[in-house]
Amino acid sequence: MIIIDENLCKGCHLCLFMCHENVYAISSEVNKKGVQLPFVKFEERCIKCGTCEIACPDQAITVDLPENWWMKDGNNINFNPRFTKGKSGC
Amino acid sequence: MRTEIRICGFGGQGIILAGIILGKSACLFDGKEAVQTQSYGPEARGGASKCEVVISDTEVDYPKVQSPDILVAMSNEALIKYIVDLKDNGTLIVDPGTTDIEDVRDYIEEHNIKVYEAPATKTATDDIGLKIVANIVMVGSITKITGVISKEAAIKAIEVSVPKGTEKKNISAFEAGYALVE
Amino acid sequence: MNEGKQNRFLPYLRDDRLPHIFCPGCGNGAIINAFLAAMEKAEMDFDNIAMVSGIGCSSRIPGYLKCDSLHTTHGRALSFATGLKTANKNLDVVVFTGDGDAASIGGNHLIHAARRNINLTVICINNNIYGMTGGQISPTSPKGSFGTTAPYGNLDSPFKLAELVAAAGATYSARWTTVQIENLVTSIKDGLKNPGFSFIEVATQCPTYFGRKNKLKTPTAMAAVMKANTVFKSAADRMRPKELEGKIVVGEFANSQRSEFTENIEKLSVEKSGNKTSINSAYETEL
Amino acid sequence: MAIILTLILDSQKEKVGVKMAEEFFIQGNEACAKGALAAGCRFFAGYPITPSTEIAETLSRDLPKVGGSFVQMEDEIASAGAIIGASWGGAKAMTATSGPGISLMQENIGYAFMTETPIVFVNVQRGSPSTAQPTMAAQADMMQARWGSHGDYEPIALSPSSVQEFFDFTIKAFNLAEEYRVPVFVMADEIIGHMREKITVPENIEIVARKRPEKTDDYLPFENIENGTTPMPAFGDGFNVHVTGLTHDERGYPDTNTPETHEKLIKRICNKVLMNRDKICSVRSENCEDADIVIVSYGAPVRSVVEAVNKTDKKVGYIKIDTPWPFPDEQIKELTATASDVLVVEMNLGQMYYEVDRVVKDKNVHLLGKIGGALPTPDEILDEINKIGGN
Repeated sequence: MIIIDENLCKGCHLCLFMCHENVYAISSEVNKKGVQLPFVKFEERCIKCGTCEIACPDQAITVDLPENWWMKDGNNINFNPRFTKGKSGC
Repeated sequence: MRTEIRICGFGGQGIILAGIILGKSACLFDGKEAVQTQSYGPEARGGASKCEVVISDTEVDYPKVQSPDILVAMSNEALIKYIVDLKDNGTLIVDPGTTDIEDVRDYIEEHNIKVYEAPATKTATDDIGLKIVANIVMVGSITKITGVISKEAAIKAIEVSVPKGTEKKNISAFEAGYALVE
Repeated sequence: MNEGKQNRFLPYLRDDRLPHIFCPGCGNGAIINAFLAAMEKAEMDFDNIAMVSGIGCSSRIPGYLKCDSLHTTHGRALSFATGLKTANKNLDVVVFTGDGDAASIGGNHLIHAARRNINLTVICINNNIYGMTGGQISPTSPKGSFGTTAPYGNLDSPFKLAELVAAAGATYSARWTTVQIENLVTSIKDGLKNPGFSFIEVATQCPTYFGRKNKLKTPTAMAAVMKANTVFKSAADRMRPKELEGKIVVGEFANSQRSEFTENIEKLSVEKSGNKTSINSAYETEL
Repeated sequence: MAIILTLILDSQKEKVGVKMAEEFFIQGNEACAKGALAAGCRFFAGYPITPSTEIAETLSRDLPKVGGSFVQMEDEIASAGAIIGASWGGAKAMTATSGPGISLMQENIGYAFMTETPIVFVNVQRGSPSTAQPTMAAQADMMQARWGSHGDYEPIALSPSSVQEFFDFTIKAFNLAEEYRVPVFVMADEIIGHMREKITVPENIEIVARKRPEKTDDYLPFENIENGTTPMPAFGDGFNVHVTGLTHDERGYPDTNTPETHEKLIKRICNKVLMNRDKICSVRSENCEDADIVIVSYGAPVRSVVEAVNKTDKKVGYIKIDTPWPFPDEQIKELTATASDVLVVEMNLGQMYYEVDRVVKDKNVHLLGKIGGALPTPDEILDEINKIGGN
């Protein structure tokens, strides 16, 4: 499942450019912020590489798939630099 | 009483250290007050060097020397330049090896200056075997001639002011300087 | 939105400040992601990160990250970082800077920090233009490119930053673009792990100013040009200067080891006082 | 104090009795460095410049002996940056320079005021403007300490008149910096910096340590406490503080377009100094009670003033300003109450003169402003007194 956060997306469409498998397309309508949002048109093409997620400048894309290329083995749930002091409340 | 001392010569003679020793002796070991100042030229070595010390029984306010009671000249250039500031009846100590007293003879007579000759450089070279301790030899002579600091204080100050391991040589330089004049 | 399926990078951002001020398609946001991904790869502790930046679009990045951050004066980030790292060498100090910030007004600090080989990780976001002040040419603007202060085309030749910093003595120096995002992540990871001065130049797009002035109005158009002009260092080494004109050479320019600045200070402290350099001593009442 | 005594002893190689160990014959700049160490300074960043260099030289030798760090930076701008960085890193930090160096540091000085960073700047003033007289004294940077950086802020500055005061005031500068979370200037001059005098190191020196904030959910690093100082965390303490020179709210987040935010912030930064004037300002005076003429001075010229006042048979008193900034308005007003004339003696063409003039509106204010590098002599001051007249 690929989620696009409408509140964060600014409509740069770099996801379309960066995706090697052409998963995304641009919607023909503009939302209330005046952004032409991208949408996932061909999710079946997705190879779970996670490039769009990391390349999205606005942290608007979440690829909810376990095996991203940059993940370590066995650490497949959450991206996680450690918070040893637990200070940040997340 | 306020005594103003000016020591001058050329850079590298240890003029500044001589002044520091005078100041240190007076205020750390003789129970007096002292301020030492110096002039800074742009050149580090070879240029004119001047060091001034004010020694007083009470607090020293104005820290600079205006007209010294005691002028110590270790170069001829400095002697000619600074003699004119010397107080009437003041004390002039020169190193005859590096100065020519005849150049300022007129001033000395006009102003009734007491002149002492302390061949510090020659004594340092011949007696101690170290030309660089000429300044300490001069401190010995100044101590003896002027009595502005005590001999004991001077020795203590030298001990703590010179590089470690050279104390002995420096003390004997001081003693040699002290013995130079009657 | 699906519950619990929040973007992976958001927990590290000050969510009360989002969305950030960067223009649509600006590379800064992607570089934040790349940095966080690199931290993951380097197995680093986010709690131990302190960020320093100067002035410019890229220098706003630390303000969006949930860590101690020092947003300083124009060009001076590296000098602040030098003080911070020296005062507490246990911190992982990361500097975000731009091309104008690092190479123009802060050029001297850049080469001297590299010379000292102080353990900082510098991520220099090079968009070839002054974005925050509205599109003036920068010391990395290509010759002939247009900016509001170069209406007839830039007359000067640009700095090659990664090469410059490598020559100044950095133990790690690399250049990537936002298009090679995987390589960028790996490179930042290597920089973070390198116990010395690490410099990662990221060529990025500024569609708003550089793009508009240079007939590349959309982020994707800029990204496409950047991708087309990228040459890997290994290939570039075999190319003639003429062929390399207008190209972006990517790869590593330095990766070696030599003694580090704060380590040397600590060594001296141990030698002279018997103790490591004191940390947080300002809070101590007894000295 | 053991550390400091050891360091001074070490540099002087003094092997004297216990009683004597508390007294030293050292240079002003050296005394400043020792004072910094005594105050808890553990980070120094600087760039060589006459006549302040001995401070850097002394600290480069002594800081490693107490676990401190000395860094010679690439320039003065970097030095100012480094000490601000070090202060946020949890160290008491300082730099020492002279006029041209302070000019370069001004932008970062403004940053330090805006971010409320406790640091100490020592300015051993020399002939100016520009390169001018590197080895001669002046007091021509007084307004630079007040208004040097852009914007509104209230600096604290201390002017020593003796080697002992250079030691004491450096300690005081660190204490004030920590107490009010502000940069503090020590405005010395070449004469005080380079002369040697006896100093006495007291057995107990009061040191103000930085207050660490408590870890609560509602901690605000730039909290709007009336006339008060918000405790300051160090980076790495886990407060995730964002420090910026932009106009910021109490959390430290930039908010550059709201007029109220800026007004509140800047007024608070100014007020924490202004509202505590009584505690910060310090003057020393003599014979002012029934004086016809009061001489106002600070720094090295005070020494000549004292001598002149002791010599004259007229009713002349003097005020020595320890803290040129914030200017001691009330004290000056009070102490000049009986006088008809006020004479300001300073080594510039009139800087603090205008401050005095502002404060004592109804009196004749005269200036003996001497430039060129030489200290005004007691005779020159006596001449001036005679010119003014009085009984």
